[in-house]
Amino acid sequence: MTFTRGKPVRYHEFGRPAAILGLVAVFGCVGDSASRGGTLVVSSAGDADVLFPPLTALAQSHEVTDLVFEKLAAIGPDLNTMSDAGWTPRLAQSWSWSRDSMSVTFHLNPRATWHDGTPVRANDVRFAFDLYTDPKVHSSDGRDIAEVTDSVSVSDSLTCTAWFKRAAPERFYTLVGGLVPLPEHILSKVPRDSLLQSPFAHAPVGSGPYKFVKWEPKQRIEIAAADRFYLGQPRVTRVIWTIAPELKTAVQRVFTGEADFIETLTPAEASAPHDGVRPVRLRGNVLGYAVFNMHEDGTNAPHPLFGDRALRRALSMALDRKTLAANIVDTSGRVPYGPFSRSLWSADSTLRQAPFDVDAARRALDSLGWRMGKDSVRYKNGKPLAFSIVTPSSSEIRNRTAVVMQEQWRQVGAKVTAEVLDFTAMGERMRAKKFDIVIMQTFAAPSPSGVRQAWSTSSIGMGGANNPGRYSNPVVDSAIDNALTAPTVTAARAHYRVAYQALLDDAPGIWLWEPAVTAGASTRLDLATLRPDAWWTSIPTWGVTGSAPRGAEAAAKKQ
Amino acid sequence: MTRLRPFLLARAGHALTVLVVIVTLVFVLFRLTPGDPFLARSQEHATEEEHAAFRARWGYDRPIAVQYVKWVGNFVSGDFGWSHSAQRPVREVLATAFVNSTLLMIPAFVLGWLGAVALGTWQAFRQGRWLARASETVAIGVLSIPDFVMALAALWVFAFRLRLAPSGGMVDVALHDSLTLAGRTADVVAHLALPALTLAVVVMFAVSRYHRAAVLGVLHEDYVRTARASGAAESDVVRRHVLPNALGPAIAVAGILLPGMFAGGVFVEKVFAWPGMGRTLVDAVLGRDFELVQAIVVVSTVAIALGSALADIVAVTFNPRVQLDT
Amino acid sequence: MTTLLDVQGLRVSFGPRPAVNGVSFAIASGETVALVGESGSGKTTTGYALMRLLGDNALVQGTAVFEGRDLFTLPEAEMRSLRGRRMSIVFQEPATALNPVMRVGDQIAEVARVHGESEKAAREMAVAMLERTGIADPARRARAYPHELSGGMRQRVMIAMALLLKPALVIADEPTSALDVTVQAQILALLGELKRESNTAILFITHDLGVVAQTCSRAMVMRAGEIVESADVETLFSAPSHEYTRELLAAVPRLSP
Amino acid sequence: MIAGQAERARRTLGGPAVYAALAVIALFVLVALLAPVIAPHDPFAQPDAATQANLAPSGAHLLGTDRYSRDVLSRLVFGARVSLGIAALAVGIAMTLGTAVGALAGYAGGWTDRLVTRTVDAILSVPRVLVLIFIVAAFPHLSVFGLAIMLGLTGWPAMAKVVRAQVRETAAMDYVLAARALGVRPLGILTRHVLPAAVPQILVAATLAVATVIPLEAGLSFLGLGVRQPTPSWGNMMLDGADFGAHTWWLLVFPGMAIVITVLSINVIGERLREMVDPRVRASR
Repeated sequence: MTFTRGKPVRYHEFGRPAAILGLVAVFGCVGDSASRGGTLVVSSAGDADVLFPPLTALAQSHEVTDLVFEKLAAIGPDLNTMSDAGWTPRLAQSWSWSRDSMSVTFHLNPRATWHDGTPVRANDVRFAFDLYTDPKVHSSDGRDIAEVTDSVSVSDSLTCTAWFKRAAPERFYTLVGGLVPLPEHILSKVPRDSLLQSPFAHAPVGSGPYKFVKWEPKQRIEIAAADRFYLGQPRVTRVIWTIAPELKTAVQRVFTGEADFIETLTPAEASAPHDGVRPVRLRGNVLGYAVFNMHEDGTNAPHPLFGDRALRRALSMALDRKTLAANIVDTSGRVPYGPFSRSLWSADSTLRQAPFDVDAARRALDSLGWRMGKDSVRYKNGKPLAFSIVTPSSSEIRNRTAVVMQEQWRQVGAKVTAEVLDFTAMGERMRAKKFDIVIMQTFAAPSPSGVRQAWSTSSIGMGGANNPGRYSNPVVDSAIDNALTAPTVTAARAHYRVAYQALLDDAPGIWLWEPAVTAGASTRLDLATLRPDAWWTSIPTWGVTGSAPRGAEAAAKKQ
Repeated sequence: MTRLRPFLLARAGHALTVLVVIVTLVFVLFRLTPGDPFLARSQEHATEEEHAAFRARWGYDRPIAVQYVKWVGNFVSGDFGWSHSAQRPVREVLATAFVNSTLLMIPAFVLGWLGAVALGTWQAFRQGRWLARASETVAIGVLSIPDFVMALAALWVFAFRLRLAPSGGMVDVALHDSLTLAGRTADVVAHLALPALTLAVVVMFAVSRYHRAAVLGVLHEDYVRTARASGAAESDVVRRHVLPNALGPAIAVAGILLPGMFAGGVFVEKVFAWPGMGRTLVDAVLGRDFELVQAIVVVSTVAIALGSALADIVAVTFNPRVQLDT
Repeated sequence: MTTLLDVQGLRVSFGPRPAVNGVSFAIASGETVALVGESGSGKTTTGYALMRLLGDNALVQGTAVFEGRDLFTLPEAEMRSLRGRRMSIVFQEPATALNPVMRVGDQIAEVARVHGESEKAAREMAVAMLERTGIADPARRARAYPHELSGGMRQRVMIAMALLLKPALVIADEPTSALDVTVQAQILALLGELKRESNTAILFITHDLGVVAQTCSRAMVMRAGEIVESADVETLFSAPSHEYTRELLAAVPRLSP
Repeated sequence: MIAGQAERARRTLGGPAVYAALAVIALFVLVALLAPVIAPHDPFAQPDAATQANLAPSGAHLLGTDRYSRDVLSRLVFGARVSLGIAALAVGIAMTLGTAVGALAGYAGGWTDRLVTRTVDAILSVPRVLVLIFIVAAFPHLSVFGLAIMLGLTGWPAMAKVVRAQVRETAAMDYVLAARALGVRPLGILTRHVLPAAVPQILVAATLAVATVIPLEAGLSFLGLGVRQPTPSWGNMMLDGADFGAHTWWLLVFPGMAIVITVLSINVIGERLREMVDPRVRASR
């Protein structure tokens, strides 16, 4: 019935009912008509920030908003971003391109309604576009949309047209993948600079398969199947995120049977046996990489250490990324093929990479003038080979990465400090560009264009994660620009390949791991095929009774 | 209770001074530390202009003195501000955290305190016998276990191995709403059990030592002998003569301990994922959530002052001889 | 006169050395007997032993037959029903022997209450008793706390407690030595008066031979745990037979006959 | 009646228990001082993070390895250095400051005393954990050294209170008056006559302060706010090991035991010291 879900056998073993359990057993079932039949409990490490799609930053929030809101169309399983091929109709029943393909007209599903019963209308699409692209809103998706889209016009209540600015190959993906239509009748009166403070940001009204039910901060978020969803009722009737303050606690809840699904297990957790929980491989889209700061703290002078390409390459060779990846994320230890996630269509497994070779690394360091000192640290002109790695304290996976890197580099004579910073300090340091190495983690969007934000000259000064090391290489810049404007996938691929290889050779960063994430799922779950970049999008199709109903639940049903 | 009034007035004045000093100190110091709520929240894709717009929108770009005056004005008029780390009104965040903490701390404290009085009294009466001595040794042992270690052990044994209690949180998220009132109460009690008992054990052994010493002091007093000589039963002796005279230290400790638990419970809150004040404070400080931190500081300081004043008042009602020391 | 209390071979020890070593004596109903000796002679221990107020670490031997029953073999519950009702004790220090956090009226009433009187009856008895001890405005004084009363008044309260239920025996353990001389006389007079009213026997434990001469008919002299001389008061004062008694008398020059 | 009990009390806390506690502390201090000699492995070395991580205790690694394949025993040994070092430094600072302030207030009396007492009481009324969490969270770059200083700076008021009480008592003694009458200067009286009398009390307070600081440091490190990786402290080892899903009990049990045994030993010694120093405690036993 409650927390004994995980182990029905034990429940009976302790027949002498312990005080705590007995209490719930006696009172808990009185009048309890609910079974957990259609309910899915997802264990989440950390709370959502806001449930307002234009301003949602955290993955936890996206899991909710993606199920509460519906976009015009959904990307296909092949994650094609270069055209609308493979995309399936959602809010829009169909769409048609103008002859010059500079505009696309969407025909909305007439049965689509907001969860308050109001029909979804073309005006809502136009309203959402205006809101996303309003500079007062500060939506990063909005910025991308505005870059390719000029405006949205409405021809009738169910028809609207998006007008593109230029023939960017990914314009359909950028617009439709980014824009979430919003209810104009609710949001039109909210001032654009106070959207985060509006009730809507905590209790959204969407048009997706699930309607928002409640959000108890730091405890749970609950959504339930919408009354009449125009694309068919979901099998899972209720989804609840139970919020733990940190990853380990969240994982615990799945092992104790208090929750059904956790997104990430560490290799140790995944390999330890647990009743009622099975590890599930997710095709991840996560990429972890270390970024060298190319310049001296906050100035435009070259970085005293990492201004030197040979040193960057030597340090790359000293890292055993296979071991690192195996320890941190995934027993199979997947090392990236290059500066991209292998889930992208532009992925290329044939690039040249510096090998892991400690001896070669040592020789390279020797030849660069870094001589081993008595204290097992290398020196050059009296200066030690010392630097720090910065990671945010909120990311356990990156902190652990830094610990392993620190030790591996110590083996070749580098004195490395790991600085674990809270969000604030991290933000401050990134802004001021005061760091030696920072470890980044991206959840690759389906589009390979992320490489531009990460490494192109034009991204410098765009803040935060955009090219934090201020790397600038004309070869890379032009290859990326060519790829972004290439008309065909084949052409784009060739350009991306040039950019990737240039990055690998120049080593402005080290691409560390690309986990095949192992999730933990209760054996009562019947999982469908999971989308590699967003496992939660398939939740409506999951089954939650499973083959082994729990003792407690069976007891509840008998009542 | 006439002798209480001047005492309470003096106490209030004293507490107010402390409050103003602490609140001002925290306000200034916290705003001088690097960072602000914006940077704490969105480091990844934000530009300088957005940051500037944010600071202007919330007035963080103005001189600290101006911000302080404005904050005091708002606070006094009941507007506690906006919590950027929780994206909710501070009042709401604080109320939730406070209620949650109260739900955990009060039962834990009451249980622990009563246990302490019972244990301490028993130990004093059985002074020197092997069981009492053994229990005193156990007390020192238990007091040597940090609360988070004890919490981890309880979690491991009772939640993880034996599955006798849930591992954390406040309710069974899937079932809670569909239960009857009795069921919901039982659900909360079940989730409360491990963290509350852990804290209760800590409180019990911490307070029992003071209480045991106090009872020992009273036990050899002549009036206890008088009571016995007049034929009072042992239970009467304890209830009417020993306890009223011996409870002073236990009450005084309570006044200090209880407000402290609201913040000091953070370790146990962390282990059992209980969304109380301690965790809220840590999140608020890490998130540079100026308004929320200020509000927590005010509430804690007031609670602390109230706690010790209340303890004094209770002590006075128990013991007419107590001198009220302002 | 009938024998109220008959003590035979009382020995009390806390360790290897006995504090009371084979004491035997008897007290008749209504009689006032003094137990005299220096501090440490074992007289207070004797009194406490009779009330069974010594701690677990005291080893008590011998018999003490009170109203036909041996006090030392009675079950604790029966002993409790005797205390306060049939036998009671007045302590030396009224300042500490009264519970500081209880109103004195409640403390007096408690004696009646624990022996089965209703709360209300007990309260009335307490006020009446206070009045008999000569305290003015007894209803108001009953609501006072001990620290609000003078030493003499506190001792009156103690006596009120001891005599409330008209016990057959009161052990008065140096009841006046903590008081100044004028008050002493009043308290002694009060004790004598109340005793006559209820025909109570008193075992008067004291080191003050002056007090003995005023109040007692018979005296026993104790030294190092033993009774060295026992005689009626005139005999004792005129012709002390034991060396120790003579020393005691010599130490009190104003009382020489 | 009292004598026998005192005897028994001495047997409870005195004798074997105290000797055992002293032996434990001596051992741990020795281990901390000789860490590089004693530790079987480099506490930072990760021999093979892929295949040697989370190994259960065995002949090769007596207490197993952690999630990065580091030797737990070696980290425990170096952790003793960090945890005990922090405690020693923090209590040292608290003791110095507390003695200075307490002596000043107690000896000067008057408004100095009132001001100090008021301030100390106000500081003491705010839970120390609250203050520390605030400081440590607001200043994330605190080094191990900085952490120790912060623990010391928040620990002095309790010490000052003890010293002040003792100094006031002693200052009223006849021999102090006599010294004053002989024209000894205040500072001389304070250091030669008054403070020495307070030394036993200070020692007791310091011992018990150690028993407070160790769990405090461990707790902060357990919250992730204290000592940071890769430096081992007993508290952050527990944080790292608190992963029930991985079934790695040795990562939790050994540092946990180290903390509990240390604090227990110090408490036993502290209680005994207090008994020896404080006649009231002695009498009530």
